[in-house]
Amino acid sequence: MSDATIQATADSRARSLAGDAWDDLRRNKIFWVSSVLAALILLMALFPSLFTSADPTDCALARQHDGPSGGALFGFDFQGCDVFSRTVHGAGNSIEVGLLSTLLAGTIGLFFGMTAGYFGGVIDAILSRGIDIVLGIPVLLGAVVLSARLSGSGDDGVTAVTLTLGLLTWTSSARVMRSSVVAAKNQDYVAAARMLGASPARLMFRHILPNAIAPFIVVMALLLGTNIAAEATLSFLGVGLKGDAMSWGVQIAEAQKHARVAAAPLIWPSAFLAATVLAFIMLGDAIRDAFDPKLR
Amino acid sequence: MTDVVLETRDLVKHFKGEIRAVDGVDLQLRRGETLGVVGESGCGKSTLAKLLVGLEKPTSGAISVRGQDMTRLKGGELRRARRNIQMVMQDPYTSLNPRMTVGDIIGEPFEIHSEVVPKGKRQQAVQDLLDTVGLNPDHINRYPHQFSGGQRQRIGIARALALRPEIIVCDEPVSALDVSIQAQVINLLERLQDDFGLSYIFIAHDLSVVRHISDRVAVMYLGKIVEQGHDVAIYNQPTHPYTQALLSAVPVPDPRLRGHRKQIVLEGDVPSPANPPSGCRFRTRCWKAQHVCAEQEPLLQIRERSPHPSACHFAEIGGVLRGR
Amino acid sequence: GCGSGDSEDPTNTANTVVIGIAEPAHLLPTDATDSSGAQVLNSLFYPLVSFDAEKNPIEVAAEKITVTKNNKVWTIKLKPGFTFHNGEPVTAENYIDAWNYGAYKPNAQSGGYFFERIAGYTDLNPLDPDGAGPEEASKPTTNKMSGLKKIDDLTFSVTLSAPFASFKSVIAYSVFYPLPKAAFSGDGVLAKGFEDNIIGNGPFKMKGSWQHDDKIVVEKYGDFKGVVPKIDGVTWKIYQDQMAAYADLVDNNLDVQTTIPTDALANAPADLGERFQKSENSVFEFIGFPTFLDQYKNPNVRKAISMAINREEIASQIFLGSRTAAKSFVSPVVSGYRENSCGEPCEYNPTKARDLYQTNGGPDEIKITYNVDGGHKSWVDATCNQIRAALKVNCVGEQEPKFSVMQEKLEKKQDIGLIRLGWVMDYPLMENYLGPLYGTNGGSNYYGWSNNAFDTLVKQGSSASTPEASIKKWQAAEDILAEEMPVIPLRYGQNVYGYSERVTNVEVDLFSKVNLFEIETLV
Amino acid sequence: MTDIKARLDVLPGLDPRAPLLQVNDLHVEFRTRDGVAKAVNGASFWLNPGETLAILGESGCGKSVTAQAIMGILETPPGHITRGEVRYRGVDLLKLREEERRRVRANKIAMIFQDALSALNPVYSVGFQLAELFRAHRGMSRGDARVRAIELLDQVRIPAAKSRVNDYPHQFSGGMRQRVMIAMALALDPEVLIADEPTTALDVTVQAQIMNLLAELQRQRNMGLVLITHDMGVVADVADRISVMYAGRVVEEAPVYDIYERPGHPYTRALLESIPRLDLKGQQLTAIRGLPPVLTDIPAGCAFNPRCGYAKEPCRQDPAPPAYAIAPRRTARCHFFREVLGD
Amino acid sequence: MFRYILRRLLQMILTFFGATFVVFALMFANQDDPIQALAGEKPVSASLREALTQRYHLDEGLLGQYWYYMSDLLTGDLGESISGRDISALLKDAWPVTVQLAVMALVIAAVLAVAAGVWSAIRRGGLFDNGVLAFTLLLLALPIVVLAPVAQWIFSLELGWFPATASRNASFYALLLPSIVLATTVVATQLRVTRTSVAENLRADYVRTARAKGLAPRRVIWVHVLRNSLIPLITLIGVDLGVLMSGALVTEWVFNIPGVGSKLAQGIRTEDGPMVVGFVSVLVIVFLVMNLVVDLLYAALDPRIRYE
Ligand SMILES: Nc1ncnc2c1ncn2[C@@H]1O[C@H](COP(=O)(O)OP(=O)(O)OP(=O)(O)O)[C@@H](O)[C@H]1O
Ligand SMILES: Nc1ncnc2c1ncn2[C@@H]1O[C@H](COP(=O)(O)OP(=O)(O)OP(=O)(O)O)[C@@H](O)[C@H]1O
Ligand SMILES: [Mg+2]
Ligand SMILES: [Mg+2]
Repeated sequence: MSDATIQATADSRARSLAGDAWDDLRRNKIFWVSSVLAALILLMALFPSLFTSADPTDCALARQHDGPSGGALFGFDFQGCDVFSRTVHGAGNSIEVGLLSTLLAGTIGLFFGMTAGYFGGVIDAILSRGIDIVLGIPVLLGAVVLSARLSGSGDDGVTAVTLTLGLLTWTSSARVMRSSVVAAKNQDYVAAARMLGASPARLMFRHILPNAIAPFIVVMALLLGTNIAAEATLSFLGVGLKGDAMSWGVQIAEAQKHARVAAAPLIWPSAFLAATVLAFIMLGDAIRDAFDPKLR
Repeated sequence: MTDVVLETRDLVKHFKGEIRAVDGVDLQLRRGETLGVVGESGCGKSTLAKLLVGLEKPTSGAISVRGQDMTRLKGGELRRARRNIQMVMQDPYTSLNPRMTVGDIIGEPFEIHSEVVPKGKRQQAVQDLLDTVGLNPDHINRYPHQFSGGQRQRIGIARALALRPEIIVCDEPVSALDVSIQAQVINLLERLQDDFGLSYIFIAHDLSVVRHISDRVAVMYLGKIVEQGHDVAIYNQPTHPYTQALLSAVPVPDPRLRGHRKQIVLEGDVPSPANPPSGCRFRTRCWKAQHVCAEQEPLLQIRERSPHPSACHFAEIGGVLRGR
Repeated sequence: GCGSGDSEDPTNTANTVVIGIAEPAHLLPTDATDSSGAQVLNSLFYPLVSFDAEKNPIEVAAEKITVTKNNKVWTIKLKPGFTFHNGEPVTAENYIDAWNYGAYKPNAQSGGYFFERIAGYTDLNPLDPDGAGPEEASKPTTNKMSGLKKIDDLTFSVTLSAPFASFKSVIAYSVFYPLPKAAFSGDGVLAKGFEDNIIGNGPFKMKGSWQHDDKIVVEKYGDFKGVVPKIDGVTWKIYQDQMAAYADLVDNNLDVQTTIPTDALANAPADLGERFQKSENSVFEFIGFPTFLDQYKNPNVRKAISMAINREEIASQIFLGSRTAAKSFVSPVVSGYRENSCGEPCEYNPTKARDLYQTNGGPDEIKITYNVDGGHKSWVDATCNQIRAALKVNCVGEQEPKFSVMQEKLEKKQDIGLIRLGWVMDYPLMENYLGPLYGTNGGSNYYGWSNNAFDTLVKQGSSASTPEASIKKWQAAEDILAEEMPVIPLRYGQNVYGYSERVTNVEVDLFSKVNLFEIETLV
Repeated sequence: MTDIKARLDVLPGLDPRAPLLQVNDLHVEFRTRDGVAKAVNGASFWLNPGETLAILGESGCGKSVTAQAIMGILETPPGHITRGEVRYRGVDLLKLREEERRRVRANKIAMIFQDALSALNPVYSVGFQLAELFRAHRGMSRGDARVRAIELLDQVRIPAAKSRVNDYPHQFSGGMRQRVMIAMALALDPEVLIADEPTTALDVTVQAQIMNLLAELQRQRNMGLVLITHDMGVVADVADRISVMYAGRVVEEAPVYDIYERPGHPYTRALLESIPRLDLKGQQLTAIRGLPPVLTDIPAGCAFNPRCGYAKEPCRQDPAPPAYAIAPRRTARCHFFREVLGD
Repeated sequence: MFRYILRRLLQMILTFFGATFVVFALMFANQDDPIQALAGEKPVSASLREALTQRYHLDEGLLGQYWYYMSDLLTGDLGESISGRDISALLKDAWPVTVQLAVMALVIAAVLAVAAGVWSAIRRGGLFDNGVLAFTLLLLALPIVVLAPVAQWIFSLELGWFPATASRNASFYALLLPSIVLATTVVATQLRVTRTSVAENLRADYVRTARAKGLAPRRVIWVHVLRNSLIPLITLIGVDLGVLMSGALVTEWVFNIPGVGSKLAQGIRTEDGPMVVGFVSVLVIVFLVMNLVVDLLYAALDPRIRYE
């Protein structure tokens, strides 16, 4: 069989937007760079011992703020713990908090934004005012309540922080989503699909959503970063992770106190955080572009 | 009459309570027939089309498709009924989802009405449709922006055809196309009509195209039909002043006639549909207007000097100069 | 903004100083139990007694304080000629009214418990018989304590419900300040707005009202008859957070910060140089054992854990020398303190600790619970790291959001682990470090330790005829603690304070208060 | 008038005797991820003052792109002008600095866009968008510019212009929006007006008004008009000469009478045959068979050869047919123009 | 339009009650022992505990407490915080400085977001764009707990450009550094949203028209593109203002600003239901008004949007 026929058969098989997007992504360098970065970070979150053999809990005040030595690439922190090892072991909780809370916030924001934008009228009014109510709840209050309620059930703070951020930070994404859905739903192609007898779910998910989601993706990628960092602020306020749970946020909140004496323990977890956010922002941009056939 | 597939009675659509986009339209469409609709831009043609296919809810009046009152149907019944009446939208580009491949766009009707074509045969069906409308079946994986205007228009037609409806409402399907593609599309529509016994409502600005394709023509002005009749009657013996003005303005593709045509130039602006003139709506721009026109609304009916229905108190066959 | 406070930049006004505090919870003396409130009151009021260098009470506003043989009836004679800032003369009634107001239950004064030694206190504070149960507490029958009697305009007597030899030290505390007649709008009813415009009998008077969350400005009271301070006024500048105060101190916007936060200590010597100082205070920090739990019932386990902790290392590395290692159960600031009364169990000895721990079967995991809002994480983590290294068992710092949650868990005798605790004395007596903390009914005995012999000794000490005799008994009680180790003494606090280039002669006393009579400006 | 206008007249190399507008061998390509789309492949035409040149051609053959290239508003990237020149009175605009180029726009050469709905900024009143021109190019005051804007709206027959000048585009009907666009293009008295399908989507009465208006203004100002359109009727009505484009090339150029009489290129001929005619009612229209070329892969030789009835071997080979002068002022790019003319 | 505003105002009342109830319920859920919380680590005598419990109805259930609160509120009395201060006085003290701080921060963030967002949208993928991205990442990676003290240290103490702290009556200048710090919490998102939206609008047809009109590139961007791109930014700003008011906690601490954030935190810490609800009530009103303003701004920016 010649190349040409293979080409022809391959070409005539129906492809979908997702498939095309994937084809496109596969050829996108930025996509690969960012996903390799993201994969590394995920791997680090799941299997920290692949990256370091040093015990993050092996700390001695005698080594306080010592410089890099041996296995301790980034030196030691205030407690005399290995900064590198703690950064690697902290990835798990940070990524968990960041990803899950963003996922939760994204889901809620998507649902509220889409429903409010699509149905409009009374439903829109109710949901929009609901957003206002949620906006009125101070994040600290949510964190305090959840961390107190959940600490009974043996939570080391990860669930509480995740839930707090997930439940309280979706409002801007909901509003952004709502306005782009409103814009998309008045398009002719939506009317065309309705004319064919498409169900509301179909209109929403096949037609409106793909065309309205781009700004939402931008907001989400940033929310991931903001939420990972927010964990640091919550830890600083004492409603973050508990006990000896490790995370970049805890590290940053601790290290900032001694920043003027030793900057390395602050810089490294921050750098990892920045790399994570960068990976997801680039990933978000690449995916968004891939799903825009006009850019192809 | 059994062969009437579509009928409206006193169809009215008001936007926001005041804009009278469609204001009392009665029309009938028979099986295998093409009804051309012409009129000034903004007179309510697209709104009428949307009402017919159920994209807008009428403020009042009835639409029946094969005796079934569309305005009363709900949910699943309505969706099934909709299969029978489809539309080709005015703007081919905006009516195609930019994030779907052409295959998905044309295949969507099959997915919605999954009983029409079994799953395994859908791709074939889509390719057949592409072939029918004269597009390369290999192009199913392309996106709308990769096609030319005429091709996009044909994608819209293929989608409308997918469910084998009896009626297709075409809202200016050829206005953005060059003449040769326009010719292709019209040929296609006519062939499909012959093959499948389709009925068309054909909305267009280009009167020569309307004349070519239509069996009957309705002329709209400001939400109302002002004149209706067979194509020959309308084109050769228009009795409503607006129709006469409209026809006089048609450019003729023959440079030799330049400057030899008598054009009726309509003075004044189109009145706002939010605040239409009393009585006859055309009277503000009509050279024949009299007192009675402001007081009494002329009905669309056969008149003394008009062998076909015309909504003018002074309807008469005028000597409009026609080319060729 | 408007008003006088706005136009005037306190730092530029000659001969006044700016001292940083937190927002006081209250300024009414009987309600002001926090250190910020006490600081401000210290400038507005003149106490009956204060302490000399040996921590012995000496009369100040009082001319003479005498007591009956049985240590029960105390007679207080005031110095004549003193007036409140509104001109009212200070009389015995001003004390009686103020104290009665403070003790009366419906007034809900947080310092009310200080009066509980005075006869008649219980009449003003009938207790709900069934606690949280459905029965309502009976209403107080009177709002006057029977133990307070006016003798003449400048003399009154205080009858205690039980003998107490050191009562004179107690009344140095700020809840025992007098209030002028103007404070009350009726019998026992506080005048509206008085708290924001306190009228005292001290060297300074309020200038304008209390500007909540912002500042309290006081200026010299011209008619003051006591020792006259060298400065003309104080601006008590209120900070939400002590790090902000520190920044202002470095920036010379603040003249005195009495407690430099730990996070700034590393830089303070460099930032402030000579103006960074230390002095002793009464803070005592320790870890309590939940003695109701089986695994901590054995005193040897408790000693083993104590020996695993290197107090000096933490004091120098974590607290950067702002604390000192504690090896006794009372603070060095009280008389009767003995160095290292704890003995070997308070010496760092990891090998011995491990042996002792293993032979006595200590638990596999040690938790140290602390309230997260108090900035304890660093030292708890360090302590745990030491314990982990020494005992080879896991040790984690367990956070609770608030102190009250820890309390609640202790009350319910839940598995809470070791708890971090601290103590600041109310008056400079050894007893203040013993009774409340380890007495069977001690107000701060959260860990349920109880020892009859100890209780008796403390009580005997309190009712002994002379302070020396008291101390003997109390030291005996302390020895029992060393034997039993219900808590692990960790550290004594120090005032680590700093001041600006504008001031000199800055002293900070045992109670972390700036000595306003000594401080001077350089302008 | 003002110094800006004055400065324009001293453009280096300005030659009052040269043709008003001359496009020579223009090439434009779009560099996309799918390859290079050659939208314009050597288009050439010229325009004299007071003349109307109609550009005809299949949709997608590069008419709008050519217009944009002349205006210098091609989106770069992806669009690139790779070769050719655009001379305004002898001055090659492509070689001017952007600053000078900008002053030519609207002042000398103005354009009416294909889609008036999206070509007007939805968030500014039409008055603002008109007045902006006078304020930016003539340095007029706000009030003066507004007065001029109202005059212009009057001129393009917007009724009650004074009261509508503050309305927003969406408050105008399609025809009115199109007229606003025209007003905008005419505002600074340009010497060349490029009208890209100015009347598509308008009904014939409005179309007639607009075409009359344009003709009148053209007469008054001796303005050159490039009219891009699909409507053969309109072309027959107003054009002096016609350029027919196919796949980015001008395949035939001739005075209007000649073309309608005797087309010289098979494509032109096919176009004319596609027009619906009364006598053909009930019959199929003659459409051109086959598909327009894919721009990333234009056939070798004459781009029209796969769809052409006359095509023979030479048509399928490069180079493409040259512009044969088939009559005075008339060219066609077809090797077999004689046969075509003769038929 | 008028009826629309009226309707929104009516919705506001309901929302107000909803929000106060939700927050009240949360505070109630958070309530362990407000009396102890107030006293810190000091022991609370039984007598004091009883007296305070009665005074603040702490022994009532959620609905009971809410009822007391609301019935006071409806008579115009915001009540007393558990620490004994008049809540209306607390609000009066804390709000002005917070509003000033938040508005300044918002203006700074928006100006920066627009300037940098527009510029990097024009030069997509260029040096400036990547620089802005790096800057964004830096802001994201340095949470406010790091940024605020570091900024204070560098700009106030080391360089001496700004006063180290502000206060309730701080001048515009003294609030400048705190508001810049606060602005960093929202600027990253605003910036990237602006960038996306501008990049999209740059491709619009009317931009081509504007260029064809011979307008200067600057005018094309700032007049024609920007206004069309502002809607998503405005959406965010509506949300952000509130976030800046209630979330300024760390900034307020570091710069010693006795504003809403620190008061809220204090109320939450001390389980002071009435005080927190008092602050949140005002906050919710601010939100509601702000979102109404945002919706009206939509209409002002885009004449196609009409409310009826
Ligand atoms: N959703 C709507 N809301 C308000 N008014 C509307 C709406 N849709 C259409 N209109 C108005 O109704 C009238 C008829 O519009 P319609 O689109 O039906 O005209 P048309 O005849 O199709 O015009 P054209 O030839 O320009 O397409 C117009 O005045 C229009 O402004
Ligand atoms: N931004 C772009 N990117 C890629 N290709 C483009 C772009 N703009 C235009 N093209 C291609 O250039 C070719 C010429 O487009 P142009 O708009 O000039 O056609 P036209 O002759 O004006 O057609 P119509 O009559 O439909 O308006 C088209 O095939 C189009 O696909
Ligand atoms: Mg229409
Ligand atoms: Mg075009």
